[in-house]
Amino acid sequence: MAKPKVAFYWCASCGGCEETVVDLAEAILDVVAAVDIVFWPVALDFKRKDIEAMEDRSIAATFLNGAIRTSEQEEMAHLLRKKSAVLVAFGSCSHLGGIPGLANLFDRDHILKTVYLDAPSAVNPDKIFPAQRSRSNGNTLELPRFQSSVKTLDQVVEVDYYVPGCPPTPRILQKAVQTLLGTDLPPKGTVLAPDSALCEECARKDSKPEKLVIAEFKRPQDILADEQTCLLAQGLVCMGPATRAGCEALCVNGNMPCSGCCGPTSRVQDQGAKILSCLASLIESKEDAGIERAVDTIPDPVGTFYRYGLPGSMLRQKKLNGVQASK
Amino acid sequence: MPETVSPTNGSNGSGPRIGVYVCHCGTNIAGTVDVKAVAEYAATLPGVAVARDYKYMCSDPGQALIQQDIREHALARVVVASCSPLLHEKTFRKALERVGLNPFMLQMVNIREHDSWVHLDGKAATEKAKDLVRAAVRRVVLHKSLQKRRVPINPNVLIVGGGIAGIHAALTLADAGKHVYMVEREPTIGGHMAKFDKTFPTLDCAACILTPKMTSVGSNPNITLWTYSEVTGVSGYVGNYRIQIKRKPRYIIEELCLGCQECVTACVYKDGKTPDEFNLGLSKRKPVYLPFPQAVPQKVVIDPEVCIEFKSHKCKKTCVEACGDRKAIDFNQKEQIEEIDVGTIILATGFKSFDPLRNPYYGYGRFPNVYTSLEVERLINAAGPTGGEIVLRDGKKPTSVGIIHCVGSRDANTNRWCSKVCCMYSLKLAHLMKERTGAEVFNFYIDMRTPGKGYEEFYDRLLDEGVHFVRGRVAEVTDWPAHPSEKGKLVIRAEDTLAAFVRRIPVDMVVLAVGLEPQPDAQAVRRMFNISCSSEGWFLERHPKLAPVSTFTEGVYIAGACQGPRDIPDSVAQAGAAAAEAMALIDSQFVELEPYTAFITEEECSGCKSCIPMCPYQAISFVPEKKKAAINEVLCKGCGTCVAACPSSSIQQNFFEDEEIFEEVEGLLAYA
Amino acid sequence: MRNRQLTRAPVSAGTFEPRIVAFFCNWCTYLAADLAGTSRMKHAPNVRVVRLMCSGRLDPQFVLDAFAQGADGVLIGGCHPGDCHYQEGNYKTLRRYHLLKRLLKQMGIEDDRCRLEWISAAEGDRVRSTINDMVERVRALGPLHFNVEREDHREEVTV
Amino acid sequence: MPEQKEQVEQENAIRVEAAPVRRKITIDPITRLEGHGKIDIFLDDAGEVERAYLQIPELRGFEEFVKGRPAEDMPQITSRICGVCPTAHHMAATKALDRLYKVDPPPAAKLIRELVYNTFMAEDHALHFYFLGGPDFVVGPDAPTAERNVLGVIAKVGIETGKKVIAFRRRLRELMGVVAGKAAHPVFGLPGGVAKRVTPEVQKQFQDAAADAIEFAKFTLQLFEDAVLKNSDYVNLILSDLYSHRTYYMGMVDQANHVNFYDGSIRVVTPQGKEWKKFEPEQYLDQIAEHVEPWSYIKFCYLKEIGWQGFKDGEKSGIYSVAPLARLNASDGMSTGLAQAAYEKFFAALGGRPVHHTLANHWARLVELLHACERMAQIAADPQLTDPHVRVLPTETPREGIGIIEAPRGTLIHHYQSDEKGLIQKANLIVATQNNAARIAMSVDKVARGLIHGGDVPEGVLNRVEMAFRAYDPCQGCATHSLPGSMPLLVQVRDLSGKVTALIRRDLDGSIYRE
Repeated sequence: MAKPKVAFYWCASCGGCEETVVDLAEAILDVVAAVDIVFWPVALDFKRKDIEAMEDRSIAATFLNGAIRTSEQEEMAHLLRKKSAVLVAFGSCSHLGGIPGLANLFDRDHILKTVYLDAPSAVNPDKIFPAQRSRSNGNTLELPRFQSSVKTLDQVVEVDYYVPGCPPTPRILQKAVQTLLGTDLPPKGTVLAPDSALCEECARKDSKPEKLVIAEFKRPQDILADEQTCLLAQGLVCMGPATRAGCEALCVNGNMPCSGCCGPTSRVQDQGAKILSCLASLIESKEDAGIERAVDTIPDPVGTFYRYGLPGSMLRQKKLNGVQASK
Repeated sequence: MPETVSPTNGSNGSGPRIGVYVCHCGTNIAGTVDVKAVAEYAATLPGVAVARDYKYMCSDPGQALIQQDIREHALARVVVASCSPLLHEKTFRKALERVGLNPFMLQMVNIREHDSWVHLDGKAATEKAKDLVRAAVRRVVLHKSLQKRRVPINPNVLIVGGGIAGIHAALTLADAGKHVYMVEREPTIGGHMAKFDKTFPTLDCAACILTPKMTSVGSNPNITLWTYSEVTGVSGYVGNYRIQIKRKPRYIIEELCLGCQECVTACVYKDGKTPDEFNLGLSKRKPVYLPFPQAVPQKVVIDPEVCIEFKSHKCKKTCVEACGDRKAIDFNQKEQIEEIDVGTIILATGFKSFDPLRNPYYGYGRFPNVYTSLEVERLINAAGPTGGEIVLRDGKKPTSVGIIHCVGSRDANTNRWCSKVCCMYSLKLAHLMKERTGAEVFNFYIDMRTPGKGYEEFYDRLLDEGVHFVRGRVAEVTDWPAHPSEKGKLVIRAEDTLAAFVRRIPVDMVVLAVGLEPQPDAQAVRRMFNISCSSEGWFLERHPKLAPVSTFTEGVYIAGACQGPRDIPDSVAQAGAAAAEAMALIDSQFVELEPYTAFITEEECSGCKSCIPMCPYQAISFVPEKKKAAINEVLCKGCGTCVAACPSSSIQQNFFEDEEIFEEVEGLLAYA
Repeated sequence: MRNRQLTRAPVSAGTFEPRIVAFFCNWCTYLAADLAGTSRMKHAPNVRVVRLMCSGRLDPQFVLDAFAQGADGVLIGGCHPGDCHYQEGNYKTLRRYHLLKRLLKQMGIEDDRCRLEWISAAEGDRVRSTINDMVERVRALGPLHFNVEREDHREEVTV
Repeated sequence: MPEQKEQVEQENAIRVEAAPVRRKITIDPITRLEGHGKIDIFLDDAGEVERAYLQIPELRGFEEFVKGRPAEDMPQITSRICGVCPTAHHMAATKALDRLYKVDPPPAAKLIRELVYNTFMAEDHALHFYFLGGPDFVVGPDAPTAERNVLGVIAKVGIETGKKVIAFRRRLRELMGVVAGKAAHPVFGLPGGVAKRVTPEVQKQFQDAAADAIEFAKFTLQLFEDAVLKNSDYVNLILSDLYSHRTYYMGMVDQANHVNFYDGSIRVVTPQGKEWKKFEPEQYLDQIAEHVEPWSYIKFCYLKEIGWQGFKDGEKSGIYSVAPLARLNASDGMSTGLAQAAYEKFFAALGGRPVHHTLANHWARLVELLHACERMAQIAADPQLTDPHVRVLPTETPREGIGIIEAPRGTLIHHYQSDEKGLIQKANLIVATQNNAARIAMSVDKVARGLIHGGDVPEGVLNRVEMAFRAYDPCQGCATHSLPGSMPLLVQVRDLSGKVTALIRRDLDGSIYRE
């Protein structure tokens, strides 16, 4: 019997998810033994024509990492969806939009201006911008269009499973692969990681007081965080309570708060709203002024609560007057 | 015959079959909302098997209609679009229950109070109704079978306030064999009524009808009477309230005091130097005193503010001698805290009379012969400071009296409301004063308000008796004579709006018919008992017509003037009603609590403890063995604050689960 | 996590009528709205009320969902400070509201589109004035249309 | 944005003129490179290469969306520019934060940072040699494509060696994780130090690992010697003029002008190898400028004083190069013994400093691999490493900070300005591959000109062209902070109307298919 075909593909990502595959280390040899990798652009050569030539759903599973920002990426997503029996959103970017998703707070034109005109090191007297079509001594060159917002994979095509994390830890990936190679598949839409929050597996869980009250929040550089005590109890904004477990609290073990890369648990629709509700409820003051002072100590709620998930959040993107449809 | 919209996609739909019922409520809804259009629209919604509109859904035939459909169309969910759920949710839930459908498979849509009654534009109101119905249809699909929680009811009742309302309620309950705790902050019960001489319109003697009731309160084995005491804490829930009561020291051991008052006679003070509260300062009392002869309990009180022993510890303590081996006096008595469990509570905390100093132009406090109506009640009272002699402060009998109505009532500058009793008691006082002094009595009124059995007749009688009535609001009371004949008199200036000219009427005595106000501490009290107040500060009833003595807090009832200006008959009637409500609850033995409690799905809980500080009732605890949170359903009151705080949505609230609310919100906004 | 489908705003040429979702506490503001009804206090028909047992139940997700699904404004009604039927729920609401407002600001949602009011069961008139005032403010802001995706996606997503 | 408009109108204007009939070859994309690249080769009527372009077709705009974020989040946010060299971005950002908050980390903190950093350099260089660039030599430039990958390398050097390679990386990355929280996207960098101390146990683990790492590095250099230097074809290939450019070279050095990855001054040498400039990170804006071309999202760096003369090499052109070869060229040696020996052997074998042969990067990279391992050993041996005092709390108001680091792929610059609350107002990022961008573009053009004649595209040309820049180990992901993606390797020869006149396809089994 033929080995199941597996594909890895990347859209808008940093390549960190690919590193995870490499970080499977010895285990990668087992994976290679168990499956037939039909393509993997970072490490193997492949071509789109081969994929197009394949039977629909003939790829057992495609692990697609990276968010969607160009129509080219959307096309690939649709193609791979068509050819794959199972499509897995692999890593925070395809799962929730990822850190590049923070670009949804800005519009495309300002990004171009900032990069090519306002950068202090840029020398651009003629105000040249990369263009979809341009001419260079008589030759026409083309670039793909850089769309005005970042989308998650499931906002573009149907997704069967999600593997969370930025990047997913090798352990998470390995378990996910095992699950998918197994006989009884979890229900469609399942995130292949534990379905409780990070505190569940956090080594510092016991050190959190039952009745925590917060007068003001601290930023990591403001305090010398104790290496044993719950970071939230030390006033740091830790996303752990609103973030899916599975990473074994790596960041907390590094003595830094969880920043939420694994996204919310299955019952939660909007990770940011949930941690907001949880943290604000702990504020001490009952007066507007006092509450405002406490709130001031979280200077960037969106960047903090949606670090990895803005495109996948309920609001998805900032309302930009003019850019958002108003016709 | 109700119009039917033929069964629709609901039948072929896979989800539960839904019935939608749109109520006309006569013209209350149908007059503004196109109910037929709403029903027809509902019929097109996914899952809806049948949609109807009907004149009165809450009527028996209306309910029968629903029940019939449940059977015939195998409905699993019901949406009723009618009035506020607070009015008829119970009704329709029962209707479902009777045909074997779980009552919580119902969702009500408020298209009357929130729609037809508040919008003029029928089109907009109809659209709104459609949106609300759509939301309910989407929400109701997710409803789950829930069971109400039954908790036993403690049969004891707490009654706060020992005025006529409290007294009547207490006796009614006690006679029915319920145990009553009555808490009164004054040293005696009796309230305002005890200060009156006669009661309108029958003019029977207040003491004669009140005193027997007071004594039976004192003697009834089913009543624990705590005077000179205040409720300081309330916790728990309907059927199971825990109450803390502070008993102020009266420095008399109540069990030992016989009320013989020998200590009072024996007191080193030959006569009283302290203004007598019961007589509103019209007489003086000693440091040790009995508030008034018929006081219940018949126990004296020592006022530490003025008692020499407390000031200097050098008193001869003649009182102790007088008390002798009864040893009822205890200068070291301390404040005590009693804690009791009751199932129901009746608040009968009464009113405060308006302070006329707020209307300086009537001269109260400046002119000795300007009195409040209550002071006059004492002057007239045979047991009062003057033994019922109506004399001015200089001892003279008044030859002319002016009674000013609506002092602190119907007045934009003080209280807007009509105090309801002033007209009648002014007539009563006018009659009594004319009868006892033969003085000329002038009533200055805005409108005479005499609704009630025998009231208008009483007014007529006074007209015959030659009491003068001047229709007009009094501008001022002055002692500045404009004419020799006014010398040494108080001049009342008022526009006679019937004769249409300004009159100056010189009198010897001015009586201010002061209005009724909420008790100054009404806000604090209602917070303690977790009920609401109207904007004026009166305790708010659950429904002005259908539940006038109930409040929004189950098991807490209100009676008498704490709910609004009342006269004695009304207060007594209300007290009876409150007692009956309490009894109905007690005799049902169990209360059913809404099942809106929060619950944790254990395997989903990460044990982050975020929920624990959310609960004001300590219903959530952290289970160390499991390292997870747990909710005590009995303690949970179902506010849902912990649900909103749970960062992994592992806590949900029955009937208000996240998904149910999401569906409702999205249903409201889904574009038709 | 379910990927909620966005409902598309109708391309209505008509005049703009604000769509406001309200979350009212069962013990105060909801009753006040009932009282406004029984007292026939007419007000703007743009508000749709969702009943909660306590404003403390208000999960910020509900507010975001309302905006994401096309609401032009969100009104929250709770008991006056100190009057919470459940002792402290409204303080939790107040704290969440303050942080939520910061977040909404960053997401480009104008201040007037989200509002918290303390309205007791007796303040029917307050319901009327609050609703009328808010409807006018939101009307002045125009449609939010948060549920409509950015232009070029609508043009370009054709695969 | 008005500028954009002009751009479009310009295009339209140009498009109206009749385009001369030329042909165009597209290599899209270049595989085995982190990030996205695309080559367009234009042939004139005679079928000779008129001009070849390397295009970087994407952009993410980190400089924009970091605005408003708290400065302390930069090390974690900017590490997402590239998941292959996250530690480089993390560290550059962290160093910038030291300056931004005006705090000097305690000695132990500096040691911990440099220890993690060298560990990272070692594992990343190994990744490139065995997984990305190495196959060209280990397996061979003309070997079937399907074999020219990590699995091919394993096949060639034997499964045991393969496992050794994998084990080496795993061990180093796990150790990094212990100290930095995560190996992929670390979290330990904070202004004024690091988040966590190093325990004696961990120190011991590093000591052991470093010792083995040095052995592994030596083994790898040996492998290179056996597989490459002993093969005259390969040597000739390396030395061939096709893969040479005479440009300036840039790299970070310590006081002794020895290569330093973590800290030091920036040194620039002329095409003759003479020191031309030595400057401090704070002065980078006076020295480095970026040029914009409409046909690529990448910005091309050049030496500001010399200026932009187009894609030309030589002393008159401001174009310079970074990464391993450039670092060796720009330094006077290595600070560690074994690496110093390898350094000398390198230049001796290739005819002295500077070496202009692009393909020599692979060798230079291995010299650096050895150095990184030796530095690991040195630092791991330092008793101060376990001092619990690893952070100084900032007291100054944050304003502006610049952090420079030598990433595996070259000099990396992070520059931030913040408000008094420490929220980022402005960010400028100059990434390793940008410094090389111009030279890479030239390499591609040169190789294409050299290999394609008469419109004929000989077999293997594709990989040869790719090799021209794969040697730089360019991370286009970094270079445009762009969204990487990949497409099949396919050459299409078509006229400007877009009509395909010829097609060459490389199949997975390496066979070439033409139409």
